[in-house]
Amino acid sequence: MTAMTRILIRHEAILGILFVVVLIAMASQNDRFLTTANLLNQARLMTEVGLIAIPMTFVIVTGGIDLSVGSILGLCAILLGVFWQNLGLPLPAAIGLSLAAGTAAGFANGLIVTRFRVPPLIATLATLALYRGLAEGISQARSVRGYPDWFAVLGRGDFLGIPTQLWLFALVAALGIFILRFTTFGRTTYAIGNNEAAAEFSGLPVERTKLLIYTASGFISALAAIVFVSRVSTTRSDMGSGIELEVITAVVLGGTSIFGGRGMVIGTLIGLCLMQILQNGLSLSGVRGDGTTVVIGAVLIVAVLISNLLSRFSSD
Amino acid sequence: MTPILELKNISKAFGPVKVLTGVDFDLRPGEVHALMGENGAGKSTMIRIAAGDHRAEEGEIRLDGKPRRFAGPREAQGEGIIVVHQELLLFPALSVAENVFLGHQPKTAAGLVDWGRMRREARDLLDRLDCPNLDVDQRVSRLSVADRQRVEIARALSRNARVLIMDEPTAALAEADVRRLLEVVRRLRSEGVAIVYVSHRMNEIFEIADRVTVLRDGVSVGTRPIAEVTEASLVSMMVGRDIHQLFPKEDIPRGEKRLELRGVSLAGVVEDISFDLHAGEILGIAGLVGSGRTELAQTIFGVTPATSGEILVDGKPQKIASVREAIDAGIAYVPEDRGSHGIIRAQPLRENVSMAILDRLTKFSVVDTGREQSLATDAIKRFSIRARDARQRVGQLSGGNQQKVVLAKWLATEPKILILDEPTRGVDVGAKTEIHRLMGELAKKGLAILMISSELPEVLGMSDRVLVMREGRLSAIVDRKDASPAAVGAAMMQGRREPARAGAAR
Amino acid sequence: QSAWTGGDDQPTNPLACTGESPAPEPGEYNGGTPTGAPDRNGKDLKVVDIPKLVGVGYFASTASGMQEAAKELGNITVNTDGPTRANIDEQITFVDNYITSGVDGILFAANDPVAIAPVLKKALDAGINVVGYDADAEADARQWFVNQALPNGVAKSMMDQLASEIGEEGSFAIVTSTFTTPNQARWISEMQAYTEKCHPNLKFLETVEAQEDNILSFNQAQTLINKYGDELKGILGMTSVATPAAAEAVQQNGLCGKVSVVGLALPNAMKPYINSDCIQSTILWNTVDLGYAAVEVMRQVADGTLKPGDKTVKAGRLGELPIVNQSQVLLGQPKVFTKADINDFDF
Amino acid sequence: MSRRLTHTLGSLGQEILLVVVILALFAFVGVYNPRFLSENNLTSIFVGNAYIAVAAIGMSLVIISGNIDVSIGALIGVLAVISGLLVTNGYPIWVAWLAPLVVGAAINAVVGCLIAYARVPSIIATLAMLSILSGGLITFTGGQWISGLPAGYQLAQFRLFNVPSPVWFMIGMTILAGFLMRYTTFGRSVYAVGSNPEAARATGISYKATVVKVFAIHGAIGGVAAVLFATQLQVIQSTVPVGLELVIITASVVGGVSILGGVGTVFGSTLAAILFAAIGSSLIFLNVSAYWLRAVQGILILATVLADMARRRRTG
Ligand SMILES: Nc1ncnc2c1ncn2[C@@H]1O[C@H](COP(=O)(O)OP(=O)(O)OP(=O)(O)O)[C@@H](O)[C@H]1O
Ligand SMILES: Nc1ncnc2c1ncn2[C@@H]1O[C@H](COP(=O)(O)OP(=O)(O)OP(=O)(O)O)[C@@H](O)[C@H]1O
Ligand SMILES: [Mg+2]
Ligand SMILES: [Mg+2]
Repeated sequence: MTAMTRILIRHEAILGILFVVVLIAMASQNDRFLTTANLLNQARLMTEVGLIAIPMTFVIVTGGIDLSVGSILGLCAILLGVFWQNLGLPLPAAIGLSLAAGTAAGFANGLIVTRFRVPPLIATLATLALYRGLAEGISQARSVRGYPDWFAVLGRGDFLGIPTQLWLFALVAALGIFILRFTTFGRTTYAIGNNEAAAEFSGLPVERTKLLIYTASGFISALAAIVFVSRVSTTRSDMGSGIELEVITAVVLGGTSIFGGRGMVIGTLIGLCLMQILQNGLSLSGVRGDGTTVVIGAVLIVAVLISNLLSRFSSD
Repeated sequence: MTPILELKNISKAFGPVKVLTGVDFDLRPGEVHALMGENGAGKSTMIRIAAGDHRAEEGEIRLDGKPRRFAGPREAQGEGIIVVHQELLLFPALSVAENVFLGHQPKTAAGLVDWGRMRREARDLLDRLDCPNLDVDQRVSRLSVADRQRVEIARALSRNARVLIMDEPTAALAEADVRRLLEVVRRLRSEGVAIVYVSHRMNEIFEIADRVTVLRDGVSVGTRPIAEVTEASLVSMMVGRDIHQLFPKEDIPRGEKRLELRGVSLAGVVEDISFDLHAGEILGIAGLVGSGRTELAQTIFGVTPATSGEILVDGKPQKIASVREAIDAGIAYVPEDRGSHGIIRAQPLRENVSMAILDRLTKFSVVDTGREQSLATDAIKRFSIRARDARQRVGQLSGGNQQKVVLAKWLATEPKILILDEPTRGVDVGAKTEIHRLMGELAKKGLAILMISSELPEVLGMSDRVLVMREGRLSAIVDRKDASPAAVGAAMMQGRREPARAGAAR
Repeated sequence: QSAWTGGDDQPTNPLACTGESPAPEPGEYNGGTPTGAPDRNGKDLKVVDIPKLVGVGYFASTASGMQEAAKELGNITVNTDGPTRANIDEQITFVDNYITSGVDGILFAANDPVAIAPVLKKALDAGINVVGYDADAEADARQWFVNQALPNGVAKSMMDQLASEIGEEGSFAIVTSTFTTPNQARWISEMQAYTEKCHPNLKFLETVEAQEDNILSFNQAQTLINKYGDELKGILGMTSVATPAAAEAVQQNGLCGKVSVVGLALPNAMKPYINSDCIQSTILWNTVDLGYAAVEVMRQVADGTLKPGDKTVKAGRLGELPIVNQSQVLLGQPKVFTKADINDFDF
Repeated sequence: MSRRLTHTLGSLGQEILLVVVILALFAFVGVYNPRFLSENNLTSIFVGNAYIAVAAIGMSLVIISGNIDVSIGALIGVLAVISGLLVTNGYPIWVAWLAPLVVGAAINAVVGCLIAYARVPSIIATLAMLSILSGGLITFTGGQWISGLPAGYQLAQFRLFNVPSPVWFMIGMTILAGFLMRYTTFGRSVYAVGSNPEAARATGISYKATVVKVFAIHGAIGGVAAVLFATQLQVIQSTVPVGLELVIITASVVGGVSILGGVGTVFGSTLAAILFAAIGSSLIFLNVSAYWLRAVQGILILATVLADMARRRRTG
C-alpha cells in the first residue's frame, strides 16, 4: 500500500472530504451560507465547545473521559459573577480567581483519577453533579448582570475583523496541535492511551501527565466560561449544562478513539466544524432544530461506519 | 489406524501476509504429537484452524476420516476438540471455578447453572493437577501467571476432550509444575486422548512426544517419530541451518563494582537481599516461579520501591523511588511481560525505541524526529531486527523481533546496569542464540548484566555467577565453575514446604 | 424561612387588596427600532417563532394560536423552531441562524432577558421586526412585548384564590420549575410582597424545584404532602407542568378537598381533576390567545400601524388590547378557570 | 465455609455498603422527622423512582457486557409516547402496555447490531441514537402532550396487597434479572463477554449474539420503565427528563457495576436508585436548601466510589 492511500483512508481525511461535501451541498442550498460574515459568526458560536474540545482530545487520547467540563463551566461562570459583584473585586481579579477555581476543579478530577485510581467516567460523573451543585448552591439562583463594556469585547467584539474569541481559540488549538504532535508531552499522552503500564515501565511521567491534562481541561473550561459570560453578558448556574456531550461528539467524530491511543487535534477541529456547519446550513435551508439533531446523530454513525469499513482494507 | 484429526493442504493468509502454505498434519488417537517451529512459523495459526477459530482459505479438515467445516470454536468443541491457548484466554473478573466451566456449566434439572456442583468439580480438577492451594472462588485477576496457566489447563481437562491441543502450556510453569503436567498428559494419552503439544523446550518434547512435526515459515518441513530425531537435527529442521553453540558465553574479566544491594526488602515479597554486580559480569538469577525474582528486579528498577535496605550504584548510595530515578542512575530493565510492559503495539518501531530517552531527544521539549529516526534505523541494523522500516508498528513484528525492539529501547539509554527478565521467553531457537550473543557483546563492552531466567540451561550457560532465590529470599550464590544443574536445583527447592493435601487446606 | 426561595431581587409592586386597580399609564416608548427595515406594509411576511423550548404543551398551544392568526391574516407565515432544552446558549444560536437566513420578523420567549439581548439587537440592526411574548428581553432589544398578564396581577390572582380555598390562616408550599427561571422568580417575588400586604396570616412552608419534568413534580408534591401531613393545606404550582402533577399527587393520596392545588396550568391538563371535584380551579391566561396576539402585533408592527405612543392595539378577534409599561401589549388579566367554564376551552 | 462467606461478602461489598448507607440515612432522617418513615413516604420514595431503578437493571446488563448506553433516557421518552399514542388512538390497553417492550427491544437490537457487527463503539452508537431519538421525538409529536388517557390504562397506579405496582415491578424485575444473570448460561456469558471478549469467543460464546441480546433485553426493560413512566399521571409528557441517562448510569455504577465490564450485580443498581430517591426526599425533610441537592448527591457518589476503591484495595 502506498503512503498516499494510507493517508487517504485515515479517518481525518475521510472526515475532511465529508466536510467539503457538506460545505458544497449547503452552499448550493442557500446563498447566505457561504459568506464571510456567516462563517465568522458560526466560528464565534462554536468557540466555547471548541475550546473545551482541545483538552478533551488529550483526555480521550489517554483513554479517559471528562464529563464534568460543563459543570466546571457553570461553576466558573457563577464564581466570576460572585467574585465581581458580591465580593466587590475588580473584574480582572475576578477573572483570574475564576480561572484559578476552574484549574483547581480540574486538578481535583485529576487527583481522583490518578491517586485514587477511580475510573475517569465515574470520577467525572460524580464531579459533574458536585460542581453543578456547587454552582447552584453558591448562586442561590441569582444571576449576575451588568458587566462593563470592555468585558464584552472578548465575547462580542472583533479584532482585525475577526471575532476576538476566535483568536483565543486559534491560539489554544495551535498549542494543542503543537503539544500533541511534537512534544514529549504529546508522546507520553499517546503512550498512556496505548499501554499505560509500558509507559510507566519506560520511566514516562504517567501520573503527572494525566494530572496535567485533567487540570488543563478544568482551566480551559473556565476560560470557556469567561468567553461565554462575556458573550451573553450574564451568569447563571445552568450555563454549559449538556455541553460535555457536544464536546465528546465533536472529538469522537474527529476520529479520536474512545479507547484511547489514537486521535489528532486536527480531527477534532474538523469534527467540530462539520457539526457547526451542519447545524447552521440545515437551519438556513429551513430544517428545524430537532431535524438537525437527527441528522447529526446519523452523520456520527455514518462517519464511524465508513472509517471502520475502510480500515479493513488497510494493513493495520 | 485412521487418524482422528487430519489437516490436508491447509493455506491461510492474513491480508497480504501468507502464514500457512499447503500444510499437512495428522493426529492419531492415543498419541502425543509435538508441533515445533520458530516464532511466527504458524503453529498457533494452524491450531486455531483446527479448533474452528480461523477459517482456512484452502485445504480441508477431516475428522474421523470425514471432511468437516467448523463454523466457530463452539462446533469444534462439540466434537471434543479442546485447546489450551497460548495467550491464556481467561476471564479476569470471574472466579476460578467459573473460568474452568464457562460455556459448559453443570446444570440442575431445571436447566440452571449448578454453582455447587461447578465448584466441587473445579476443585476435583485442580486437585488432579496437584494445586490444592488454588481457591476455586478466587478471582482470576488475582492469580499469578503460573496459576492462570493451571486454570487454563483445568479448563481444557473439564471438557471431555477427544483431541487436546496444548499451545505452549508450560511457558509460564516451573520444573515441578511441568512434571505434574506431563504426568497428566501421559495419563490422558493412556486413556486414548489424542494430544497436540507445542513447546519450545526440547527436553519436554523428547520426554513426552511420540511424533514431531516441524513448521518453518508456514510450510511443514516434515513429520518424524521422536526416536528418529535428535535435538540438533530438530533445531536444524526448524531454523534451516545448524546451530553450533547455543550459549556463546565468553570469558570477560570482571570490572569494577557497578551495583550493590544491602539488605533490600519489599515488605512481604522480597526479604533482605544483598549482592553485588560488576562491570562485564552476567549475574543469573534462578528460582521457581513465584520466588520473587521479578519483584526484586522491579524493586531495583523503582517500579515498586524498596521498603528498606540500601542500593548503591558505583559505590554511592542511590535513592530509587521511581523508574525515572532508576533510568537516571543508569539502570535499564527489560521486563518479563513484553506485551504489557515492554512495547506499545500500536505505535511505530521508531517511537518504541525512543520511548525511554525521549527527554534526551528534545529541544525545548519538542521531539527531534531526525535524531529519533536515525536512532531507530541504527537499532534495526545493529540488532538485525526484521522490520519493513522504522515506521512499522511493533505489533506487526514477530515475538523475537519485538524482544529485540525492547532491548534496543533500553540500550538506547546507555545503561551501566542491564536487568533482563526472562529475555528469551517464548523466543525461538534462532532468535534466542542471537540474543545470547548480544548479551555477551554487551558484557564485553563493560555492561553489568542481571539476568532472570526460568530456563536452567540458559542460566547455567550464560552466567558468571548464579544467584538463587527461594520464597523471596536469597538462598545461594553459586560460581560458574560450581554451577551444576543439581547444585542450583537443590538451592531452588531446598526446604520448600510440601503443598498441603487437598482437603486440609480448606 | 422568610424568603420565598427562588424569588429575584427586583423591586416589587403589589396591587391593592380589593377592587380593580387602575390600568397603569403606558409611559414613553422604550423599545428598540429596526434600522433600515424595508417597507413591509401589506407584504407577505416570513416570521419565525423561537420559544424557550419546544416539546412542552405550553408552547405547543401558543404556536397553535400563532397558526390561527397567520391563517386569518393570510399574508404571514409563522414557523416555530427552538431548543429542546430551556438553554440560553442554544436559543441564541437559533436566533442567530434565523437572522442569517433572512426572516422578516422574529417572535421570541426569552430564556434569559439579558443573554438574548445582544443577538436580538443584532436582529434589529439587520432590519428585522422583533416582538417578544411570554418572557421578555431587555426592552431596547425588541420592539414590543406581548405580556400575558402583569406579574403583580398573576400574584394577586394566585394568592386570592389560595386564600379563598384554604382560608386566611392556612399553610402552603410551592412547586416551581427551577429557581433560575426568570418568570417564575418574578411571580414568586410579587406573591411574597402581595401576601405580606393582603394575606399576612397565610403561612409559607417552602419552595421545591421540579424542572420541567412532570414525574419529578409529582414526586416533589408527594414528598411535601408526606412531610407536612395535615399541616399542609395548599400547594402552589408555578408551571403548567407542576400544577397538574401536584393535583395528581393530591388525588392519588385521597386528599381531595383537604389539600388545595392552585396554580398555573393549561385547562386541558386540569380537566380531569376539576371535573372530578378534586381541584377547584386553575389559573392561566389563554395561551392560544397569547400566540394569536403576538402574531397580530407582529403584523401591525411590520405594517407600521402600531407605533410608539399608541395606547391600544387592535388584535383581531381579541379586540383592543391596552399598552402598558412603555412598550408592552397586555393580553389581559389572568383567568381563573373553574368547573363552570373549563370545558368551554380546548388548549 | 467461612472462606466462601468472605468471598460472597467480598463480591457483594458494594451492595452491603449501599444497604448500610440507606439504613443509616433512613435512621438519621427518621429521627429528625419521624414522618419520613411513614408508610406513605416510603411508598412514594419507591413509587416515583421505580422506573429509574427498572431502567438501571437493563443498564447494568449493558455495562457488565462491557458497553454503555447514553440514549436510554431518550428511548424511554419515545416508548412512553408510543404507548400513549396507541391507547389514545383506540388500541386495546394491553397493546399499549406491551408495544413499548417490543419496540424498545427492536430499536436496541439494531443498536446492538451496530456495536457487535459494524464494530461501532457503544458510546458512539448510543450518542448518535440519543440525537436521533430525542430529535425525532420532537419532530414527531410537535411537543404536544398526550392527554385523554382512558381509565384502566394507569398501570403504575394499580396496587396489589396495598403495595403500588411500580414497587412490585422494581422488586420483581430485580430478582428476575438477578436470577437470570446468576443462574442461566446467557447471564454468565454476559459476564464472560464483558470480562474478556476474546476469551469468550474461544470458549464458544458468541460475542455478537450476546451483545445484541443484551441490548434487546435492555430495550425491553426500557419499555417497562417507559410504561411505568407513562402511566403514573394522567398526561404523558413528550420530552425526556433532562439528564435521565446520567441518573440511570450513575445508579448502575454506584451500585457496583464496573465500567470496565464483567463485574457487578443488578441488586446494587436497584439499591443505588433507591438511595438517590431517598436523598432527594430526605433533603426536603431535613430542610436543607434544595440549592445544595446536587452538590450533596455529587459528594455522596464520590464517597461511595472512594469507599469502594478503598475496600477493594484492602481485600486485594
Ligand atoms: N490475526 C492476525 N493478523 C495478522 N497476522 C497474524 C495474525 N495472527 C498471526 N499472524 C501472523 O502469522 C504468523 C504466524 O503466527 P503464529 O502465532 O501462528 O506463530 P507461532 O508459530 O505460534 O509463533 P510462537 O512460537 O511465537 O507462538 C506471524 O507472522 C504472525 O505475525
Ligand atoms: N498478579 C498477582 N497477584 C497476586 N500475587 C501475585 C501476582 N503475581 C505474582 N504474585 C505473587 O508474587 C510473588 C512473586 O512473584 P514473581 O512474579 O515476582 O516471581 P518470579 O520469581 O519472578 O516468578 P516468574 O518466573 O513468574 O517471573 C509470588 O508469591 C506470586 O504468587
Ligand atoms: Mg504461537
Ligand atoms: Mg518473573
